[in-house]
Amino acid sequence: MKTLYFDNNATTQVAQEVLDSMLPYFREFYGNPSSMHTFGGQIYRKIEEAREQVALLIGSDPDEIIFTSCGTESNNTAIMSAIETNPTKKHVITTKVEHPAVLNFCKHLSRKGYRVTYLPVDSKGRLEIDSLLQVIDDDLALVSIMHANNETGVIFPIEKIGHILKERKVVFHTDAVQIVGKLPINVKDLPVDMLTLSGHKIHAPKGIGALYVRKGTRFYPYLIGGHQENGRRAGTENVAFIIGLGKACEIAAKSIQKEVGFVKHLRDKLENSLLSNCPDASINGDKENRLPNTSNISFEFVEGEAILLLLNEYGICASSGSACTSGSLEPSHVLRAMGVRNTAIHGSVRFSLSRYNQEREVDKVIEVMPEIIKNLRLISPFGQERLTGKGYAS
Amino acid sequence: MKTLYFDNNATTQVAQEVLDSMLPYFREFYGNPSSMHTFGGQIYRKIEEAREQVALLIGSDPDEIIFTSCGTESNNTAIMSAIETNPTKKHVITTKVEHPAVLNFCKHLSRKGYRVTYLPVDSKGRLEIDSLLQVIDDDLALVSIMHANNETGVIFPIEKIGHILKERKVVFHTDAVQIVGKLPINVKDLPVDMLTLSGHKIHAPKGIGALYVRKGTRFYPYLIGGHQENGRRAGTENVAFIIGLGKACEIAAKSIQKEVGFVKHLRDKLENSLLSNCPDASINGDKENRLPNTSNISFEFVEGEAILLLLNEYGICASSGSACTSGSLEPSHVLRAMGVRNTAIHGSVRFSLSRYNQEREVDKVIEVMPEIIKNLRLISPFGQERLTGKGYAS
Amino acid sequence: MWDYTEKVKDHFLHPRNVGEIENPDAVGIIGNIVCGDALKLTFKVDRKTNRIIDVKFQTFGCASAIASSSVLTELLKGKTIEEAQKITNQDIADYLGGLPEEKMHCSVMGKEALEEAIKNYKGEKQPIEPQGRIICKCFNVSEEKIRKVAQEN
Ligand SMILES: Cc1ncc(COP(=O)(O)O)c(C=O)c1O
Ligand SMILES: Cc1ncc(COP(=O)(O)O)c(C=O)c1O
Ligand code: FES
Ligand code: FES
Repeated sequence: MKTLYFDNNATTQVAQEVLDSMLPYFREFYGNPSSMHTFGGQIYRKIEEAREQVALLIGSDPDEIIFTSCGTESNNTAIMSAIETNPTKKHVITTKVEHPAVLNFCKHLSRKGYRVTYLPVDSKGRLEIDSLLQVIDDDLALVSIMHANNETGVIFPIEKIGHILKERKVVFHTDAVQIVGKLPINVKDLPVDMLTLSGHKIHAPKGIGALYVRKGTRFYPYLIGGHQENGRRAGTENVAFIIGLGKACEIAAKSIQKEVGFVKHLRDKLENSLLSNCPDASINGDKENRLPNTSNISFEFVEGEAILLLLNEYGICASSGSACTSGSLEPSHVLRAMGVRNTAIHGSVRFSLSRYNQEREVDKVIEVMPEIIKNLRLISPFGQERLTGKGYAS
Repeated sequence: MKTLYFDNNATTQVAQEVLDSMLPYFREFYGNPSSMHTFGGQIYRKIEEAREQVALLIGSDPDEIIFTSCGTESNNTAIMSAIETNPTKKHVITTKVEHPAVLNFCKHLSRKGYRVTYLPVDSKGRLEIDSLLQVIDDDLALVSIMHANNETGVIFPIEKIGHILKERKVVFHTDAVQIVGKLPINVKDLPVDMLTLSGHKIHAPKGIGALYVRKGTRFYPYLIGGHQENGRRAGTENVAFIIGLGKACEIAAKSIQKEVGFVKHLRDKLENSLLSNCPDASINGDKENRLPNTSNISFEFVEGEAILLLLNEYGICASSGSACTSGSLEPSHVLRAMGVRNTAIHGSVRFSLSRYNQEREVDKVIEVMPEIIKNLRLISPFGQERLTGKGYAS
Repeated sequence: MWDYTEKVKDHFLHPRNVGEIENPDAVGIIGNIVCGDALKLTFKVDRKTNRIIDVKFQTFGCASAIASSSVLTELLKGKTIEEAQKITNQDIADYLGGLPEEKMHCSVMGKEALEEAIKNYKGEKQPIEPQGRIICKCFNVSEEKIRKVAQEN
């Protein structure tokens, strides 16, 4: 069965050009970039080329880029670096809707005696700048706020927040994993000190990430050992994936246009059609400020896991904020923070597209989804009540 | 020019079978193992298969294996886990000859107020168990001692040390990066609580590692975020490399025999010939307890970097403990700890072989090396004095 | 791996003027065997013209050190003592088309040996032993010297 992949916020297909760029580094040019001999040493220059490609995508200098093993490592590193370089400050501000790589790291800090403020969001997943202003204090080691949310695609006003924090000389990190490659960003205009990106969200492989650290930002490494990455990230370099990430960034810079044109067109078509053809469906998140590829829709009275499994029957891949789909049996913390009704959280489905999606794939989803929802509602007591007009509790 | 690769302790060529095993996971089976849909979910089982392959190589249970991004991360994780789970204990014991991934992490702990004891080694690089017994106390959070040294190949008596520590209920970690795949080890007989291995030393790619954590050992994750690796290592799994590491371990289990036979034969031939044909050359490290693939030879009165660059002219790759070859301009901390004379450290060259080396490659080194050393000594003032019988101070 | 220019490689692979002059007019020795590195510079001077007519070196050090020594001897040939005195380690590095930043200090040993040799020629001093704490373990460069070089560059 052909796979119809609508789960690109979870992970993406590696681009053919990316794979091609990496292949020589497994068996041909397999030397260690730290080596004295030409065979290894030449690899070092390839890594520096990749660093330039990544830098180009986000408008930074190459030496502001540190390669890491994933977005999670970049996030952990950024937060811990701010903590280590501000040893007297004990307050961290973040939001309630961050990725676990920030959220759980902050919980870890709480256990160590740090005060963490989790900023709320409104019903559309928007951050209220006021709530940030109210909690800024002199004890602040770091503010970490994501650029775009992985579940809803909602974009936070990082530029505005950055200006506020810059004025107050507070270290500011943003998790930009979901926005990089989807919308143009440029750290020249973005007053952030550190920025996280991850390869497997932009058609590079899983297991490579980068952290941008603005020149002049005090830095403390998280992985400690050898002198790799200019002493900022130890461990023998993942040469192949670094080169792949460079290539992916090069391609992304070119294909962002496609993302906001073609991909957004497909997403809108999918979304509008599902909303019109499935009753009691609604968008989660701010439609105005959203990634062009993401659509998070709640189908009331049905359960996300059930929807996903029925979609799976057609080879359609999507994801859900339903508790039943997560190992922890906790429903989406993002939708909960937005105050989405439990019945709606349960029935939430996220479609996330990429430049590799095709119109006929969208058409297929549009074709099967209304039937799936209808059938599940026939099974559901709430659906039944709804259908028979008895109403339902929330 | 053909590359004659004698730097396998630095990194290795990815095995063809390993590359083949990984390829489908970039563009075909690119799903996220955490996903609900079959497309992603099926990957999870592949990861579990790889975990079994790694476990098999070291005699552990699969669920005692955590995949990481490298040996450095495994080492950092092991040490930090012991620290986090023993919050009242402030003493760490390690050796003077560890890899920087342990050594520099211990220095980081010192800065945080921990007491670190660095055990000495003797002139042959051997650890004296007595020196360990003397410093064991009730404040001990962890002992971290490498299994085999990367520079000299010297093997430490981990089994013996483990029994001593087990009796005293001290957490024991060993960095086994250099021994895994070269000599058989089995955690059933090895009383260690945690053990580090790294992919790129055993013909898997750079950028994947594993940490063995014995069942019952209290554990605290180092990368914090999602629930991957059973909550023990966050970050989307490096699926391709995990599968590659599994394959590499499967192959290693079979080829260890070759290592102790064929590879040792080549190493011994190389070593014996160089020692006979180059005056004033000597082995660094205990010949009795040494990896079968490693030979660290000091050529007096000449400089390692110069030797490496001349070898490089023939495509021969090796490495040196000379300060001039390291970014930090510090000579090898391992050879220094052994009390090797400075002139000998300067002229140290490490040859490290693998199952892919061939007899005629060894013959080539044997052919060119005496001439290289002779020519460099002609340039060297000390060499001159030596040659002209004027003698030299030491 | 160091990024060496073709010039460095050339002078490393084919060092000029290797050896030791018999009955030299000047000897400059820098470094000692305990710390590891050394350069011995010997030259002959035409007493009438005050020009260096023959010069040889022996170096125990890295490729940069060997190439720097080789270039130094080339630069010295035919120069008067006064001209020779003006040669800096930057001149040596420039002649080589540059050295990696971390390797700049390797050209210092040449300059130091030259200074020692000139002092020796003038009868001011028997060479050997730089003063100050040795901070570069691979290389017998004194702290004082490094500061001086850092200012010059
Ligand atoms: C003994 C030892 N430990 C740890 C490491 C670090 O492994 P990695 O480069 O995968 O971080 C190495 C090699 O680099 C090593 O030789
Ligand atoms: C917003 C966000 N941050 C961080 C991450 C973590 O990245 P990685 O899986 O590369 O660790 C992800 C995705 O998993 C993400 O969506
Ligand atoms: S109903 Fe079974 S996990 Fe939610
Ligand atoms: S002699 Fe140049 S770095 Fe040692």
